[in-house]
Amino acid sequence: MLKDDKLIKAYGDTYNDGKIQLSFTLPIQKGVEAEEAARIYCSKLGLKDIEVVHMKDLREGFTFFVVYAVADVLVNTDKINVAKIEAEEMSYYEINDYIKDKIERNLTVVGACTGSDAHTVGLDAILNMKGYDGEYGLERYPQFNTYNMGSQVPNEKLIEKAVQENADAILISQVVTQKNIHVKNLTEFVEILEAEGLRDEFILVLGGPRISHELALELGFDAGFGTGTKPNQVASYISQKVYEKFENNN
Amino acid sequence: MLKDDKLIKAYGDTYNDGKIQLSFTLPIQKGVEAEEAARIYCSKLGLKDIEVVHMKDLREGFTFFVVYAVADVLVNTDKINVAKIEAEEMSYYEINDYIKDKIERNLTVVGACTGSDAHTVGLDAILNMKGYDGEYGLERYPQFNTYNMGSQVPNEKLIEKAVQENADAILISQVVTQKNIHVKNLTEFVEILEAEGLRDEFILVLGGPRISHELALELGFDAGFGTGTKPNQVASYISQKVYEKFENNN
Amino acid sequence: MALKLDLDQQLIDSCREYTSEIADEIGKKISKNTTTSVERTVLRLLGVDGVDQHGIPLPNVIVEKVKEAGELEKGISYWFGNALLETDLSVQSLAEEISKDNVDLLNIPRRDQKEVYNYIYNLAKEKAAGIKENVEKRNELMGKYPPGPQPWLYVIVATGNIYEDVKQAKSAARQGADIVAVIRSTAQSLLDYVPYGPTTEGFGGTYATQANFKIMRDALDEVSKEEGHYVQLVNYCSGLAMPEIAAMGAIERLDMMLNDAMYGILFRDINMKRTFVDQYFSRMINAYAGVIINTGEDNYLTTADAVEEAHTVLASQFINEELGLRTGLKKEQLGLGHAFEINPDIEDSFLMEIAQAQLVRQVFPDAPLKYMPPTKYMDGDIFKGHLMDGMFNVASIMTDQSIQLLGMLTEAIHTPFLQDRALSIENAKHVFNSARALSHEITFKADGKIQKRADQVLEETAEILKEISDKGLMKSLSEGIFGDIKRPMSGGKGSDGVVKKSSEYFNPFIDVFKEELKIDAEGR
Amino acid sequence: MALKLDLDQQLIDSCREYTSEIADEIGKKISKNTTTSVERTVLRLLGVDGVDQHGIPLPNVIVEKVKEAGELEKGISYWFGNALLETDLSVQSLAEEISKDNVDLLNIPRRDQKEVYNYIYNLAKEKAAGIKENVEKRNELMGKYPPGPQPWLYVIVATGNIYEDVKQAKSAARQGADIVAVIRSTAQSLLDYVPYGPTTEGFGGTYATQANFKIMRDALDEVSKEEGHYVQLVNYCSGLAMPEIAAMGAIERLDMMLNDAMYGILFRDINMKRTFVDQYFSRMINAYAGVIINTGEDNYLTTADAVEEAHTVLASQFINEELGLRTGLKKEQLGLGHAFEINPDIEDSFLMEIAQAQLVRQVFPDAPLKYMPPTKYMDGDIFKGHLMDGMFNVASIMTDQSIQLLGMLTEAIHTPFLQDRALSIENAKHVFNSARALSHEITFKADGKIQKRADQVLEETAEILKEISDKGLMKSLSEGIFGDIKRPMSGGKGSDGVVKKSSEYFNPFIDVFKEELKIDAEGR
Ligand code: B12
Ligand code: B12
Ligand SMILES: Cc1ncc(COP(=O)(O)O)c(C=O)c1O
Ligand SMILES: Cc1ncc(COP(=O)(O)O)c(C=O)c1O
Repeated sequence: MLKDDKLIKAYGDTYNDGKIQLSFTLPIQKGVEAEEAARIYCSKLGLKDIEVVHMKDLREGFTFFVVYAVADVLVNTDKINVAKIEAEEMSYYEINDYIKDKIERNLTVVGACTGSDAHTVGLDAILNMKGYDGEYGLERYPQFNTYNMGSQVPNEKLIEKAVQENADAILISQVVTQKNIHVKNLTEFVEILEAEGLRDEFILVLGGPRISHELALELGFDAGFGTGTKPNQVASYISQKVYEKFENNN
Repeated sequence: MLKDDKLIKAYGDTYNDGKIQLSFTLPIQKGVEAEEAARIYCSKLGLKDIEVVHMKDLREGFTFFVVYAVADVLVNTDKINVAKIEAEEMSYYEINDYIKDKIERNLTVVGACTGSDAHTVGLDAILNMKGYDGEYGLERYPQFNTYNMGSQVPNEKLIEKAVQENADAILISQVVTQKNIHVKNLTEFVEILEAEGLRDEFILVLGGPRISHELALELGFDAGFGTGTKPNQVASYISQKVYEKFENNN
Repeated sequence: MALKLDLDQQLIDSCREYTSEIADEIGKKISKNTTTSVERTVLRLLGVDGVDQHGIPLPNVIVEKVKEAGELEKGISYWFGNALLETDLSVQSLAEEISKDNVDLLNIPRRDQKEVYNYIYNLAKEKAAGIKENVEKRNELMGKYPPGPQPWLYVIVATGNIYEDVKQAKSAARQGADIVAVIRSTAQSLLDYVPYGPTTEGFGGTYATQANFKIMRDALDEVSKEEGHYVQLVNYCSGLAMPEIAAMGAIERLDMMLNDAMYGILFRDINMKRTFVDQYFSRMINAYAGVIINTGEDNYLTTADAVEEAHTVLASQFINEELGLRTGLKKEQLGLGHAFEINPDIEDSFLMEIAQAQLVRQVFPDAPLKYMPPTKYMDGDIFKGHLMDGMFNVASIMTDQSIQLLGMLTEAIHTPFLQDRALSIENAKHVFNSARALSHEITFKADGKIQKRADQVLEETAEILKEISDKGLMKSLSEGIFGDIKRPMSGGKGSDGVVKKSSEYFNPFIDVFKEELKIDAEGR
Repeated sequence: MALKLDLDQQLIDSCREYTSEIADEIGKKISKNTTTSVERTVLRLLGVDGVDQHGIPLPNVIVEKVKEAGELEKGISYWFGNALLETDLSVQSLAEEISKDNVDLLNIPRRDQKEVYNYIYNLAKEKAAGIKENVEKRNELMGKYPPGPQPWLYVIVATGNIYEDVKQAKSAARQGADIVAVIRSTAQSLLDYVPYGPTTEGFGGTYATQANFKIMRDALDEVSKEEGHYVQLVNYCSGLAMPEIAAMGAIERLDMMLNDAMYGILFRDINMKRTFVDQYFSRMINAYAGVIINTGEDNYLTTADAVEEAHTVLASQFINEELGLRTGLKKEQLGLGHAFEINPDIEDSFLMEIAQAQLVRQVFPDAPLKYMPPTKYMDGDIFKGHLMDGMFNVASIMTDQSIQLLGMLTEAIHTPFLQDRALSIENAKHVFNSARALSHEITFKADGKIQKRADQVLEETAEILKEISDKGLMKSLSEGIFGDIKRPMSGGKGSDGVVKKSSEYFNPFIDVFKEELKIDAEGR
């Protein structure tokens, strides 16, 4: 098969051999039956050439498995459609100039870790002076008025603050995703905004290590930023989005 | 759900949450499309709640992924049917006594690493004096005549020797399984025996780290021994099997 | 323990002098005040348990009544003791009657202070004897089912459901874990009471309740016996109910407690005075109950940089040590915390980790140091994560650490799966076994990077402790001396629970514990 | 390199004395014989390439003809040189004409020995100059695109298909691999010729052919340039075609070669004399081509126990060193091999690994030691496997190893997947970077386990070398001194290729190399 084929599969050591690695635990006592159970479990996923290469007794009736197998399904790379943030990445200086030249006023952003989330490091990385990975945070930008409300902020309080400061954008960080708590929390946030007729007042930006742009859109946000986001990427997005809104309104 | 339920799934931290870990490489440039490709690939396996937690650029157009997901399929533990070696495990002394008492003659075994396989350590572990994991090898058993032909033995030569020594059992070790070379090799072995009408003359025992009893049966062997096999397990099996044959013939 | 670093002992001594001054300041604050939680703890130690018809714990109900009446400054012991004498009810019955408003503590005849004190002091002695039995029981079990060699393997369970936790804990214990910590539902620190009964719906962890303590203790005792290996149980003695949890732990024979002098202030924005008073009494209970405390310096490094702020960890350990010793904790009970959190992409970062770990080891030779794993630089690459945990284990065995909180390869992804924990135990056992004697085999070069780094951290520590002792700890905290976090001196949660003691105040347990722990007038 | 062990230098010196005696015995055998493969190599070095109509390589065709005529004892150089002079054909045309039976080497006029010698000697000098150009090119590239610091990251590719290998090699090189070895199709050692052309169907590896060498060299040169980091290429200079492969490597600018004095005897049952003669000439070529050789002591530990047989590894290294130096290899070209193969379940096994690695490091301070990863105790638990590879990397950086053959987490399962190799590179980079200066920071306790273990191994090594020097190496090998393997003195494969030299024998390349490498009469 050719390398530039559009139909791809996993690659172990031969093009499209489909080789993948799995590990999981089954609630079954270690033994030949357990090994067979692992094989059946994998075969129900449509896997082929299943090799249970390791079994470990975790006691209390649990067994851990490492498996190699062939996943004989294809991805058509021509048909991958993924929403992307439509903003050109600019530098600190470019962004400030852009806002000065095109929007001609300061932008205001309000950010928080909402609900019971107390992981402030990610939000701080975007908002605080210090910034992240060599990039200044939004507080440092002369063209941004930045309000960082910190951790465990109730949705209502955040909205109140955004209204009060006449914010252009609301930034939410969600790190804890256990039992999909973030989905619940974020859905509620958008519902309140909509109920109050405020949804279109703000650009809604979501961030966190388990957040994708896709998910953010699904939840009714305008953009989502994941692991490794740098402040200038967020600032680029917000300023271009505000300008776009401004253009549309004129 | 109850712990003693017969329908099981993977267990992460909640009974039957179905959580599994995967890793694989796709021939696609790292980026959001690649991440989506990984997600599509997993969803084609029927996986749910797919989280691509890590992506690494392997260069040359390859990306490595670590994924957690939910495998929402069930294994019915009541319906697991797995062939097991039907022999009671005996100790060195018990085996020798068993042969002396019940079979009343020495048993003869011939072993080899066949084809191009040069991995003798596993076969030696079973056959040589020294043995394995605290258990003596078959050479040490007074009731066994043991011939270890070593590595890279052609199938024909092994059969020749077995006939010559009037062996009770033929032991084959296969360690290299790349491109299923072992399957080819072992199938050929059984075909030769059958063609020569010798199949029922010998107990055929297969061993190696990627060998299961199941596979051995499929390939026409009488028993298969995998990782961690001890010599006494093999000796127990052979002696009981010979006795069974002997009984059947009388 | 091998002395591998040549440290300036004078500098270490002056660190302890500064810390002593710091502790003197705090001591004054502590001695003048009590808190609602301390008073609730007295009730718990006397035997009050259960909740009222609204689900509010009886200790809260009773203390609140007295507090509302503005009479808590005398101490709950007087009021409750008086009522016991007056009503002749059992401790628990009295508590229940009070909650049902059948007895009004403030509106019954008031006996003489002295008489009540004597009565309640004897009752306290009796109750304390019960705790001592637990200590003896622990010693007996530890003798019969000896725990493994140090570093001990410490794992967490965090399902939120005590019954699910039990499965995971037993599985880990049977695989060789020495210590199981039940992670608490997030921000339980902020609850000004202790939830009641067995619980199954925690968030990111399971509520610390007395029933949950008991369920887990029983499960681990069962495994300890079957595996011939005593498994220690840990929970969080932190937050607004800190001393109450100490009492519950003493009663249910927990073996270790996360218990830090400043964690609540810094990481939960709890009022300073409240925290210092609470930690004092809670530690005294832990001291008496033979519990090893685990301090929380690792938390500093989740926000601050581990290279730049290394000295704040050591400074905080000195403070935790001094405040701890003043509550009667023995050196062997001071599980001072630190962590392997330097950015591993820094060249020779491992050498800096070794420097820090060995420095701490030598400065606190008798402390059962608790070493926390890499978390900050863990990402979704579970294979690299497993390796980092391995390096952490190497650092530990190289520097004679005592309590090893095992890192999880999935740290950046989810709370531990059963298999993650199993792999971590395997990792630690592998490294510890194959390099068991490593720390005894090596010494560090006199002018090497490790020695220099340790010297530097020690010097910076002395400087900062001097600064704190000059300024006072409370003021320093308000200026953000630790973990980059600033806390107002009189702000924070729970300040309304701080009550100035009247001259008649007494707390019989403090007296009993002081006697038994032989704490002298200066609090040492 | 830090001297951490206090070793008995006298013992080391006597090891070298014994080895010198051992080498004298072998030297005598070598000087009396040539082999078909040595003669084929002469042809290759002169420029003969290609195959005949049956696909048989021309060097084989030509040497076979002379051998069949019983005239190889004079050396192929005479016959081929004579024909060149007589026919006036180019080297390659002559070779082709011979293969087509248009020229019969033995049935053309025979010129004077002296005249032919002079002619062919000059031709050899010219060809040697070509090899020198490769050395200069390598030096230039290494200067321009400097390789990383040692330990160098050495990875293998093993798909069996040279084009698939190229992808994997480039991917690894771009991730930071310093060295790429193309694993050879299994048992190529036993082929008494070198396959021809690009190949895509190897078994467990890819055939070593000149075309494959070139394809991979070009690919790596491309990456070296793009990444600014010279990537070294390795293949196997082993087996019945050992010297021919050395010649091909010299021509295609390979940088390293697996090339052991005894591997073929022990692990491929190749005749002893054949092996010793072949390794001599092959090493001379490697020496001249600036190639680092990798010896194969790691192989011993795949069958023998790494604790019990540690001294045989060191003894074999001494022998490989001495035989190597006598062929003109510089100490800096002696990549002596050893391995991290002690059962990790043994308490303090890691200390024993450190002892061995440091011992070897100090005994051979200038050698670019090649350290092989754990393989024997790897199983299907890839997570534990990754950790073991990490411990191996720690051992390496702690003891200043030079060439690190990266372990793969899937060692027990399959030949490396692309991702396995990537994880191994990540593992090594992580450990090496974070503990870069570790070896300079630590010393070992004078009477510690590490020191004692090293002393013990060194003592046992001296004993066994004495025994071998008394008995002779060939006899010792026949008795199973290494790797538990016994080989009959005159048995083994390829013995029919050994030819006693006549007094008129000459090999112009040996003379050229001896001059240039300044090898004196005694072969040092
Ligand atoms: C540090 C830390 C803590 C610290 C937090 C200190 C603080 N002030 O933030 C402390 C110790 C307090 C803590 C506590 C807990 N933690 Co915690 N913690 C972590 C840890 C180790 C690192 C997180 C971090 O700081 N990452 C660094 C930052 C820079 O990365 P980031 O958050 O991804 O941010 C980047 C992007 O995502 C993005 N981004 C993030 N937010 C935003 C917002 C916007 C608007 C934008 C544009 C971008 C953006 O940009 C940032 C820069 O690139 C992680 C594990 C790990 N290694 O990831 C666990 C982790 C997140 N914690 C976890 C848990 C469960 C807890 C607790 C609930 C445990 C407990 N029971 O007590 C508590 C409670 C916390 C709470 N109520 O929320 C789990 C979450 C599991 C899950 N998926 O749900 C993790 C994954 C650990 C684990 N495996 O169990 N934790
Ligand atoms: C040692 C070793 C070698 C040694 C072998 C020395 C020798 N004399 O045996 C040397 C260095 C020579 C070698 C060479 C090669 N090896 Co190798 N080798 C290994 C290694 C590291 C260990 C194998 C071993 O000894 N295991 C210990 C024994 C005791 O275990 P065991 O074989 O499983 O045996 C037990 C059971 O399986 C069972 N058993 C086994 N046989 C039998 C027979 C009977 C009758 C019974 C009843 C039971 C039984 O009982 C035994 C005791 O419990 C493995 C990797 C690994 N860690 O497993 C690679 C490995 C097996 N080798 C591999 C390869 C590819 C090769 C080469 C082809 C590489 C090359 N291109 O040159 C060569 C060629 C070998 C050949 N022609 O066969 C691959 C195989 C991949 C695959 N699945 O196909 C492996 C997995 C490494 C890898 N990841 O690439 N190898
Ligand atoms: C000393 C201490 N107490 C308590 C906690 C966490 O408990 P909570 O979330 O209830 O504050 C920690 C967390 O690491 C800690 O170190
Ligand atoms: C020195 C040496 N040569 C050659 C080989 C393998 O090559 P072959 O399989 O062709 O013998 C090895 C294997 O490790 C080796 O160490």
